[in-house]
Amino acid sequence: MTLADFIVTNSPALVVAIPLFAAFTCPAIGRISAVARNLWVMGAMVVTAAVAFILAFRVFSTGTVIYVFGAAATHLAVPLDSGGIPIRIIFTVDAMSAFMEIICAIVGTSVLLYSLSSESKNTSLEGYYALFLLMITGVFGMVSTGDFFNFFVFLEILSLASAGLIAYRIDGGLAVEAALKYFILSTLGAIFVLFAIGIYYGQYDALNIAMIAQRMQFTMLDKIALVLLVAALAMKCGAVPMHFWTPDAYSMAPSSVTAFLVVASQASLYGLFRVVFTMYNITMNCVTVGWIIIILGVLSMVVGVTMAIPQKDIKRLMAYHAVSQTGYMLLGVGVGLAVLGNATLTSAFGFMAMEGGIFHIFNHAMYKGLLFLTAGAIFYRIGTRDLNKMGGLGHTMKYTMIFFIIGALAIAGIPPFNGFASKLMIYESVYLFNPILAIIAMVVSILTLASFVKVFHSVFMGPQLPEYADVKEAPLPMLIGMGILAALVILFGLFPQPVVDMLVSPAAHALADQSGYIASVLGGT
Amino acid sequence: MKKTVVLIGSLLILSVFLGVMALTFTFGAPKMTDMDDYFLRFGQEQTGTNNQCTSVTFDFRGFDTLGESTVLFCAVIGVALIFRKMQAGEEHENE
Amino acid sequence: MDLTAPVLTGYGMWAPVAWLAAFVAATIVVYLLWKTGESSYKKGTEQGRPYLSGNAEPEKGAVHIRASNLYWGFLQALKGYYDAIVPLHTGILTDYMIWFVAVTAVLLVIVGVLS
Amino acid sequence: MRMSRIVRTAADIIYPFILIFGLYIVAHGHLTPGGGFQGGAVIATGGALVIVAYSYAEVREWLSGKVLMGQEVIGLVGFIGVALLALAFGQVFFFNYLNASGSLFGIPVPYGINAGELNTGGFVPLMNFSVGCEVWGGLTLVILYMLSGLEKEGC
Amino acid sequence: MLWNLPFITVVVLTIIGIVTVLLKKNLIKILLGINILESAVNLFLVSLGYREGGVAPIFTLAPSELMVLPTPQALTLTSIVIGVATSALVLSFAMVLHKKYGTVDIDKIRRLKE
Repeated sequence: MTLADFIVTNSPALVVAIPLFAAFTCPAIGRISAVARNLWVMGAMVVTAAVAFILAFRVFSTGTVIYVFGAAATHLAVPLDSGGIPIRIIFTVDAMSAFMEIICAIVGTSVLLYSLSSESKNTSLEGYYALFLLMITGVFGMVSTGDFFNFFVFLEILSLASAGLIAYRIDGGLAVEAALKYFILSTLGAIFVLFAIGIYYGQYDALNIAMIAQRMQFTMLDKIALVLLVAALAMKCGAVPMHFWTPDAYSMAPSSVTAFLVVASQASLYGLFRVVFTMYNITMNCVTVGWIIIILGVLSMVVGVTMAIPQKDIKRLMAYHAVSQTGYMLLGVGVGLAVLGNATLTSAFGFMAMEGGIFHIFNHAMYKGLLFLTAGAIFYRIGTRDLNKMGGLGHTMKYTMIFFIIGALAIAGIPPFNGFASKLMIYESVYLFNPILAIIAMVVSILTLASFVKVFHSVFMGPQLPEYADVKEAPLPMLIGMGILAALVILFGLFPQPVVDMLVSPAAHALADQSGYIASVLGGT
Repeated sequence: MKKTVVLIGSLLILSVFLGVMALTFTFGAPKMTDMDDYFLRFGQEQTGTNNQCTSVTFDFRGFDTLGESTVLFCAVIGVALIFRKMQAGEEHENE
Repeated sequence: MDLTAPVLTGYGMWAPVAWLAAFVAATIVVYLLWKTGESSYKKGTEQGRPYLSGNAEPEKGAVHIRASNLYWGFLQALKGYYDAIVPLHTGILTDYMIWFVAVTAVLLVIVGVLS
Repeated sequence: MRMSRIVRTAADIIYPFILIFGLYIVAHGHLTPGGGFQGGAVIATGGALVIVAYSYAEVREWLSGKVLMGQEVIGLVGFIGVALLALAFGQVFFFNYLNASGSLFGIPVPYGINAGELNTGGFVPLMNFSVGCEVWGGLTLVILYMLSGLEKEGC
Repeated sequence: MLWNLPFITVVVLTIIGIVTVLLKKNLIKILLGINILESAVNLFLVSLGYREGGVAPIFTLAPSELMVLPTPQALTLTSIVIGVATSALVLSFAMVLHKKYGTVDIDKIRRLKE
């Protein structure tokens, strides 16, 4: 068996195993030298991203890929003597998972490249990189696992690694306070998730998502489990009114970590969609749950953007915008869920809404990561996050300003950047569903533009202030990390249709197609 | 005041629904046991361990155990980062 | 695969490349119109300097408008809303957890009883 | 501060037994109740006993964090390495390639109640040992780091 | 109802844990509440797997062939270790906060707000 076959066959396992192994050995490698550690971490990240792309290509070309851990063959989900039940942990990578893995690979690579120089002056960096790789592992595992308890384990890995990294700069206790709030809330959410897992296990004696979905009857216990999961995962992805940890954690974490925390919160969003779409598809009352998600999304949009406008701290402002953008995804996919039971409405605008929401996940990861990285570059150079103290940086940090303009126009939904395409899909499909929601979404987009005009003016515009006369441009690796994301923002803004055809539409169909998911694991049903 | 009302109300609702959950399950008689019967019947031959808990933990669901050790590793590294000896000026993102 | 195919949103369409071409064309037209006007601007004369009704020009740092001075009117117009929404973000962890548990309870009622 | 001579002597005497007991639990994880985590936790408890009996400063003289971190890394790398070896053998990740192979831990076990044979279990005993090593190092390391934080706090 | 006593205990423990988490102001007590919640979940999982008259699923000199379900015990093992890791991290956070802020009262740890 050649190496290529080996990698292609075992890609679902390698995409988790490589960063795990690199993270485990990182403290030992860090003893040797800093250069060896950086090369080791960066090489592991690049290899992981390559394997993830191979896996995604395989999924998008040949359909859902399953990987059974410890079985005699990788695709032997159901042992012959087991009477048609899956007994082992199964990775089920369908188009939606591959979509999320592409996001995680791109953002992880560019953010790690950025942090090579932005964190270069700190102590015990091997722990930092180990936790960073463990975050990446957690996201990969969450989006590609097909086993619910395994999902919980990766959720906990993600929570602990994120908490440790948020508290990385003690910062007089502020960072530790933010990490504490994030971590206790996510522990509470994880306990709820474990309760739901116990309920499923007690009813159906199954932990596999496909098996639970096949045996789902939507009894009272299933309703309780659904509520626990929806509340916990919506809290993890920062939906109003459970968003309070978001500004604290995003503003106090190191900027590279913050840019990846966006992807981490979207992994919980993926979990939410996976639960409502794959486990309870139309067995539940789609309209009620869809409206719950829509209301959460609208609240997130409005409260997030209105709280962002009076902020004084640049990263806190961007964190509130992250809350507001999460609302768009919840709105789009919630509309798709609310009309799931109705075939005509689904074909009329339901799929378009879902595609808009899923495409917005991709775009949001790109431009929000870019904005956080630019904020980090500014903070790295001038040492303050207070907008009132900034001004006139456009004279010295020209590339950072250009990247910031790209990100700001993209998040505000200005053509021809990628934010506009997904927001347009959301507006028009949601308008057919309920005009008021579409109008709210447009108003929120306008407020986003206003808020970023404020940031742009107060940071880059104006005369060169005397205290920042000798500020230099950000170092090259940071610029490269930002440049990758900025190039993707422009690229997906200019050519949205191929992306929608190749990535987004298969993801939406895979999400809505419950029987296909079950059949891919349990065989033809 | 408002906070206590919200608190008591939500606690009552939670206890009611959890009580429904507690009374729906019947202790000592699981509804479906096919997966665990498979473990008990074939676990010895397939993993060679008498202790079926260990066979489930390390063989059938070994990947969970790897994640669990990873969680412990995360905690250790996190504690090490918290209590590390920081050099001057490291506490801010500023160069 | 056609790279420049428009996104059909079921209601309209969005073709970024065509939009960009139109944008560039409009820019060229505007530039030509602007070129046709004759320029009466003379460098280094009084025209270059700002006229602050006879007052002396303040130095650079003073003219920069700080961030908190922006959108003052917006915040004043929505004062009631902000007075309601900002105090909710008390930095107390207990309140955050109460919000979480309360939302869970409300969703339990909505999903468990009403549907 | 260090405790009295009685406590220190008792800790010295008890620690080897705790060690042996923990190693027993780890080694028989696939036959009797217990396993890597339980045994590692037991051994870490013995370490905590020694750290409490002697003072932190005294313990840091013989025991450095590097050793324990290396121990934990060795345990984790052994765990994932045992699992990755299956890929090297052309099998699936986490495939129990040692079971019923006749080699180490390779005696096949038929279904039914038996007296228990230590040389069975495939790679499960190896994983037990590596996990025990990791938990031993990790929990002791957590205690040491917390004590170092207390030292810096000066209380 | 006596045969459902473990599940009722789970509910009681859960309510106790949530009340502890939401009403106590001391960070250490909040952590204890979270630990109570975790033990409630563990008890829930284990009691889900109990089979009437079953013995522990270990074939070494087992008294009978009727055994309880092994999976919940594996899940409980995992969640116990995760709980240990959680406690360690939160305790170290509490120590650092006590060093920096001089308090572990959750009402006073509120420098990040609005």
